Amino acid sequence: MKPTTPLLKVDNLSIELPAGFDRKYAVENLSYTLEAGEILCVVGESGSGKSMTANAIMGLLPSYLKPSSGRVLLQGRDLLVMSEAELARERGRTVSMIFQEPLSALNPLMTVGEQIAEVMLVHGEGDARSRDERVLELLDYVGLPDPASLRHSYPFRLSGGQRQRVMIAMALALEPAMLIADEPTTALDVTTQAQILELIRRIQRAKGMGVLFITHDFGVVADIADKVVVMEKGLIVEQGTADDVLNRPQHPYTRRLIAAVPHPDESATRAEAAGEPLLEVRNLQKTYRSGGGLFTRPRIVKAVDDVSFTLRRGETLGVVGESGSGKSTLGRCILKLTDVDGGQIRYRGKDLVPLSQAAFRPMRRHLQMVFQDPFASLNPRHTIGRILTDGPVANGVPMDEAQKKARDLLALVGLDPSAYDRYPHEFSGGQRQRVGIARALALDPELLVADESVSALDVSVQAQVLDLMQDLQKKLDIAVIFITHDLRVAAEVCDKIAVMYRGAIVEAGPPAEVFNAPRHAYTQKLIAAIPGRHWNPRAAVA
Amino acid sequence: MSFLRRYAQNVGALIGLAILVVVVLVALAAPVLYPVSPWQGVGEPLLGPFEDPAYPLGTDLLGRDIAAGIAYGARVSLLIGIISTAVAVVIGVALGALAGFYGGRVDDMLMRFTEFFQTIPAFAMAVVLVAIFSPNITSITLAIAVVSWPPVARLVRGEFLSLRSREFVQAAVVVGQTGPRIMATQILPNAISPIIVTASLMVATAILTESSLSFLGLGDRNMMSWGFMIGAARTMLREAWWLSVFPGVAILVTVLAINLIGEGLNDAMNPHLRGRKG
Amino acid sequence: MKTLEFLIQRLAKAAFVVLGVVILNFLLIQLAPGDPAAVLAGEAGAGDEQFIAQLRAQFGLDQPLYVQLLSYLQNVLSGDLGYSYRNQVPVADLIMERLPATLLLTGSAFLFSLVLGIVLGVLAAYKRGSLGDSLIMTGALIFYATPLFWVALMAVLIFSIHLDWLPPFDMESIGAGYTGWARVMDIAHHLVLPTVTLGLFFTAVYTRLTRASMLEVMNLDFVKTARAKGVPKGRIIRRHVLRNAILPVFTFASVQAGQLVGGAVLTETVFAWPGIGRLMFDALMQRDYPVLLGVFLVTAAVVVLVNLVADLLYRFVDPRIETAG
Amino acid sequence: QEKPTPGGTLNMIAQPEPPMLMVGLNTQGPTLYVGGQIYQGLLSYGKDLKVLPSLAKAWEVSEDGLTYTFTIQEGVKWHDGKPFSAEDVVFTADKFLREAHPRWRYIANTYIESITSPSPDTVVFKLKRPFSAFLYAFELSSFPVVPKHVYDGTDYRTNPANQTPIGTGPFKFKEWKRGSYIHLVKNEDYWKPGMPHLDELYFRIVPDAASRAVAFEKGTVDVLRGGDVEGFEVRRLSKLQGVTTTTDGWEMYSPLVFMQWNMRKAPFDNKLVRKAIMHAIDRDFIVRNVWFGLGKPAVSPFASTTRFFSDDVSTYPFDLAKAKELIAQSGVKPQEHTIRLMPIPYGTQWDRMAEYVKQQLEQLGFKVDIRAVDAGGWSQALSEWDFDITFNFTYQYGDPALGVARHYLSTNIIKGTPFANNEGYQNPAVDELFLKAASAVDEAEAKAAYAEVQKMITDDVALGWLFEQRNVTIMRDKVKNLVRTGIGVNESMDDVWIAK
Ligand SMILES: Nc1ncnc2c1ncn2[C@@H]1O[C@H](COP(=O)(O)OP(=O)(O)OP(=O)(O)O)[C@@H](O)[C@H]1O
Ligand SMILES: Nc1ncnc2c1ncn2[C@@H]1O[C@H](COP(=O)(O)OP(=O)(O)OP(=O)(O)O)[C@@H](O)[C@H]1O
Ligand SMILES: [Mg+2]
Ligand SMILES: [Mg+2]
Repeated sequence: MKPTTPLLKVDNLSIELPAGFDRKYAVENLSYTLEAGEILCVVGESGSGKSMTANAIMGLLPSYLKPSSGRVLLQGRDLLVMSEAELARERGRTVSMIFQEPLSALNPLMTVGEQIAEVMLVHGEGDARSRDERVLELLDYVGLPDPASLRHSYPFRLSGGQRQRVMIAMALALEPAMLIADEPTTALDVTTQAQILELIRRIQRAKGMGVLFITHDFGVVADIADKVVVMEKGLIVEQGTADDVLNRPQHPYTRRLIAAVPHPDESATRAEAAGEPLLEVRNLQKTYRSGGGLFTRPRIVKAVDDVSFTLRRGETLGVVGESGSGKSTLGRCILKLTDVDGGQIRYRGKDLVPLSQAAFRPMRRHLQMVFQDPFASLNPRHTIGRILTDGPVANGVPMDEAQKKARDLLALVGLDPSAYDRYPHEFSGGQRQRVGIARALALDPELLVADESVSALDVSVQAQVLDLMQDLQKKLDIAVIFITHDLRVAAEVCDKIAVMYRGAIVEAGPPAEVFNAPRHAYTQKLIAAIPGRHWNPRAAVA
Repeated sequence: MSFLRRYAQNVGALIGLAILVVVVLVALAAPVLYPVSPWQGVGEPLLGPFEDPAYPLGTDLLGRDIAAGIAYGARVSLLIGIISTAVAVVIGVALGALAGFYGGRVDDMLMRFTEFFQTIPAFAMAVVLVAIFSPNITSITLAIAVVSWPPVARLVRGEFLSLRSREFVQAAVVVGQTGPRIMATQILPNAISPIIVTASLMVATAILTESSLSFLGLGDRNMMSWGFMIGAARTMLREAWWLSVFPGVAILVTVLAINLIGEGLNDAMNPHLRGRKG
Repeated sequence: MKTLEFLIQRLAKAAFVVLGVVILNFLLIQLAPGDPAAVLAGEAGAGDEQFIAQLRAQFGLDQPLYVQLLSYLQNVLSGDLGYSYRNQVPVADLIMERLPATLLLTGSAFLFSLVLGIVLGVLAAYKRGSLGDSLIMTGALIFYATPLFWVALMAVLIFSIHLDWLPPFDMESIGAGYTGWARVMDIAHHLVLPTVTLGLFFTAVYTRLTRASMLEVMNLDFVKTARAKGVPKGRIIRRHVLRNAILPVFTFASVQAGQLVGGAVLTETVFAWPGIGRLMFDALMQRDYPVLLGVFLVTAAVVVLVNLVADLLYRFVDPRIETAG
Repeated sequence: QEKPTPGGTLNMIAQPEPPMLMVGLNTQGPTLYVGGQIYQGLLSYGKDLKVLPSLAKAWEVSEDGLTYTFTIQEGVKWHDGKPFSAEDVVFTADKFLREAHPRWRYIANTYIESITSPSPDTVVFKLKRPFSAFLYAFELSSFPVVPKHVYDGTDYRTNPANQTPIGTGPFKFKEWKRGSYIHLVKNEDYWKPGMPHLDELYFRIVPDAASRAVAFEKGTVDVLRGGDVEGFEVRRLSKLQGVTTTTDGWEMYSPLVFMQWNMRKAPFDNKLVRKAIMHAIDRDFIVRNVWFGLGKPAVSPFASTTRFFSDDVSTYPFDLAKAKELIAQSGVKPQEHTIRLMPIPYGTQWDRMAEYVKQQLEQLGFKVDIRAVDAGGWSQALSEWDFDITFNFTYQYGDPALGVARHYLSTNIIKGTPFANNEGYQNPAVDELFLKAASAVDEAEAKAAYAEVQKMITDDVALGWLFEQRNVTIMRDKVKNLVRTGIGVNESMDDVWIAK
């Protein structure tokens, strides 16, 4: 029997932004409903207002942001008119929330058990004994090992996935009717993400909860959503059942987003690059040692363990693997940003390992890098022009020549010439990443290491940047080492894929081979965990 | 510029700036306002404030004009405050930058060295330095600088440590810039705002330290300073309160103003802290 | 185990730092003009060359510098801080006689300023934007900008002379012969003014720091989590914000502990407090170098020790430390 | 005279804290103040500088002025119970002070032929030549009698007994809490019957001058010695109810303050410049405004309170015009000279005086740079003759031969001490006259020579005499009999009592 009042009804909600922001409303005229037992996914690009709605429901907006109109009805009662004390009573009891960053969302100085028990404590639920029992029960329920000892642990001892499980346990403590999850898996590895998604879905089914799930990943939507709300710049552009929105998107914005979802092109085969090897890595070793003292053994991490591969001109090698598998370290070793413990890195036959920094510096121009974070990789105090000319000038190119080159590069990466005199903060993430690429190209490199170069970007922007990179690579015949944790992306752009696991390359080969016939157990697990594998976005927008 | 606008939104910071401007003007205009040396007795000894309109803040026991002393004292306080801070900042930035950028053994060595200085109480050290090199404006300025650089070094080291692993610094390495160049052009400009904020507060502290030194009789005897005026008159607090109250207020107001400015700079330079003020 | 190892490492480091301080100071003092023997001769009311030569030989000042340094270090390592030139008593005795007074003064000023500073800072942060906040922060700003000696003078003028509530100087009523509890109360009574005077500046520092730290922590994600759990505001402040916010204040305070001794030079002068701050100043003025070096050595040792204790405490309060090392 | 009430505690201030209480090794003011209650001199001197008995009850000088015979008191015991005897005096004179006391060493080596003790209660000094001031060399600061059984054969300076002094005085050492107080208690075995009246003495250490005034005001201490508080406080405190003040008790020392300049250097090598400076300084102003009237402008190198003072000297009244004229005559271009003025680091009044002198010298056109130094720097610079101009003062010690001559004798131009002829003054006639006066057996002869000397020195302006200090002792009315002799509060306080 369907209840007459929906679990959650957001009715015409608008939240005004203070003066001086890029737009007037953070969210405008939002309306949607969530029924018990349903998962409603809110998708959209960064800044589209997804978190804002969630925070408005929980009454967690910063003090200077106030909903200017509308109602948020939870089981028929308007949350927006409740006092802080009344709201506090509802939070955790009728509606709970979990957040994106599992580390910072837990109090570092309280044990996880205490933090879970606190929910019950502040709502006057049970006595100390019963709460303890409930904590154990919850920890067990969310699939954490050894609850009896784990509850005395501090959050920093837990892995990201475990912390997120603790958050979920906390949210479930009082069996609320509704759960809000704000990008709960974005910070996690794909394999962990798959487990957490599975957990949420399981609980939701078992308890008949309503879940408001915020994500920017259509793959995740495809895996769990019953209903979907698509947001753009504070407005809802499309909503409907998951099937409708995913497979028959109507609004152009939705279509564009879906088209940009990376998806391995399983049919395409690529020509083997031939010719002289540009870079040969042989038995590379890199071990981090940290801590350790008189009585304790140091923490030893074999970040790169006996890695070998060959790269030719114009070739793209995808390096994939989960967090901590040593991908970045490999990239850093090749660029001599860190010392190497053993092995060889032969560039055009010359071993780079024994070179001193000073001896290597003149060679740096051939080996360049595109960084992950478009915000952090550009010096905020320098103009784009300065950023682009610094490299050539450091390599002895005269200033005027470097400037001319910089302007050419701006055109090459599709930026306006006026960008030359502007500062990084005046650009969007995608534009900044173009600057980053231009900087790497300014020195006419032969090898480019791209470490998670598109991970921080929204899918639509990510697609554009990937296109640009592929374009330029063909044009300039550069070899690329493309580091990513997203197999889908790697499969889309690379000629070869190397899967790293605990510092070693466990499997390598052309994308189709790796995808369709993974040999190593780890690769198999990785591929199984890709969200939305059974959904083909290409078909949806075809 | 949005920095100026942000700064201007802070009422306290504006008041501080206004006060400091007045103090600076008084310091600059001292020789015009009071052409006779502030050491020269000009009136009856020990005139109270407003007893003689020519000496609105009164005179001391040698008949010297307190108002003139305060005007000239502003020069000394500001001079010592600014120069000692500048020297301390230069030392601190140099050592902190080297330690933070190169890390490892260089860092260890420099930080140990810094620790030596931090383990000795700053004021005690300043007293010893000034006494040993006999009090004059140079030794006082240097002594204050020598005891105030360690916090700067630590701050800069921290900044450099975190900035050097930032991607834009890595990018500079990758394009082949040399270490010193990276430090100077990539990292330093990004570490400058906490340095400026700290420096502004150090000026305030330096003024206090100078006055404390003077109070202990370790001031420059040829320079009229506020601390000296208080130190010289402290035993007469009950007979001639104006001798120590006016310079005391001058120190308080100036240091307060500089602190307000420092806070204003801090808020304006670190936008992420905005919205904190009630 | 880990704590023991940490302790040993830190003690070694502490010893190294103290040794460094000793050498640094020793060399520094050599730069001073003014020969201790000449000063003593002058002080003795007269003096001729023979007298001064006698003194020089007695103090070993006729030895080359490195010999003096080595023999000083040797003595220090064997626990001997030397003889006071001026007082002709072992430096260690002089310092030990004075150290408790300074520890009492700085210790109580430290506690006073820390407790009051944290309470005020928490109040201000809790009532951010209110009149109370403004009053607290204005007060903090003013005490932050007022010279210590000036506060001392004013405090004596008001509380001792005009109101006659508190004794203006000395550590206890001399010759009163109090014992036991009466003596404790007597000392406590004498302690009030110096403590408050010395502590006010630091109170201002800690107030500001606590408030800033509280506000920073209030912006952190886990506070939002706590709110999302339905934890009431008071409890959030107490259980979540305070503990996290106070750690940096403690760290800062422990690093700053040494600065209190610097402030003690002034406070002890004004309040006739028989501590080592005063001893240091007198020793400096009289070129009584063994005493000066001894005071610095002891101060450095105390500071290093305070930092060490703070670090140890930190390890108990903050569970993250152990692995971070 | 009232009848003394026995008992009670007297609270005083020791400022600055003395390094030790052993008067034989240290003759600083506070050492004498505290140590004077423990140790005693052989003689003492009245306010009129009449010689008084102390540990010697009688003395005799031979006709030729070459033999001095002292008879010592009977029944005197050291604080450790050992009897005091003439042997102790011989040891003190011949061994201890000869080694440890520069002033006595000079006298002993210059004048004394032998010191003997023919019987247990007599000591005989035989001189090589007559020395008219000899009887004035036996006061506490010049001749504290020390126990032979404690010191003989030891290294005097490192003898542990220095920390627990043993004397013959009315009070015994009890406790010294450094930085806090020194506690002396009644000597029950004191040799004057029925004395001392007081039970206990406390000497407080209060480093801050303002606090010392408060201490007196609040009754924490009963006595302020000259110099314990600043001049203007003296004025205020002496007006309080139940407070008595006196300037007596400094006759033996009569400190005289002067500017000391380095006559080896320009412009002070020029007599006209020195005269000009003397005219440029208003000594009345200094006494009135810097020292709050606690002094008397000086006209001669001899204090007006002493026996051989003469006012028939060259005087230098305040006259800026005259001063400028003299400068013009001297041919010195003042703007070419930067004079380093080094104040003696004894407190704020000395600093104010330096500022005043600077101001006056600048009016003559000199550039003046005040070099602040601490006690160490001051005595070093002075001892090494590395100074331009500074302040200094001298104690007269009852006789010019003891207190005054040392600053002017060319034989006393010795490096290494701040209290000699550091200015570098040389005048053979002056040397001769001082010598003549010192060995004169006839007082009139001495007087004539000293009058001549004063005339010569003032005309040469060897030093810039400023004023005679008038130190004020401030005490509560209830403190009786405190200042009785010419050495004031350094005198044994055996007869001091407190009215109930
Ligand atoms: N604390 C805040 N103060 C002011 N404006 C804010 C604040 N938080 C977000 N905004 C603005 O509100 C709008 C919506 O932000 P919101 O955080 O809801 O986006 P989002 O869709 O969750 O993005 P993301 O995927 O990056 O988390 C943005 O324009 C953002 O700039
Ligand atoms: N500077 C360092 N010191 C010590 N250990 C390090 C350091 N940098 C990385 N590591 C460790 O080396 C291992 C590999 O790290 P790396 O950054 O190469 O992984 P990654 O594959 O790039 O991971 P992510 O996807 O999270 O970027 C990890 O276990 C990491 O903890
Ligand atoms: Mg969000
Ligand atoms: Mg990485």
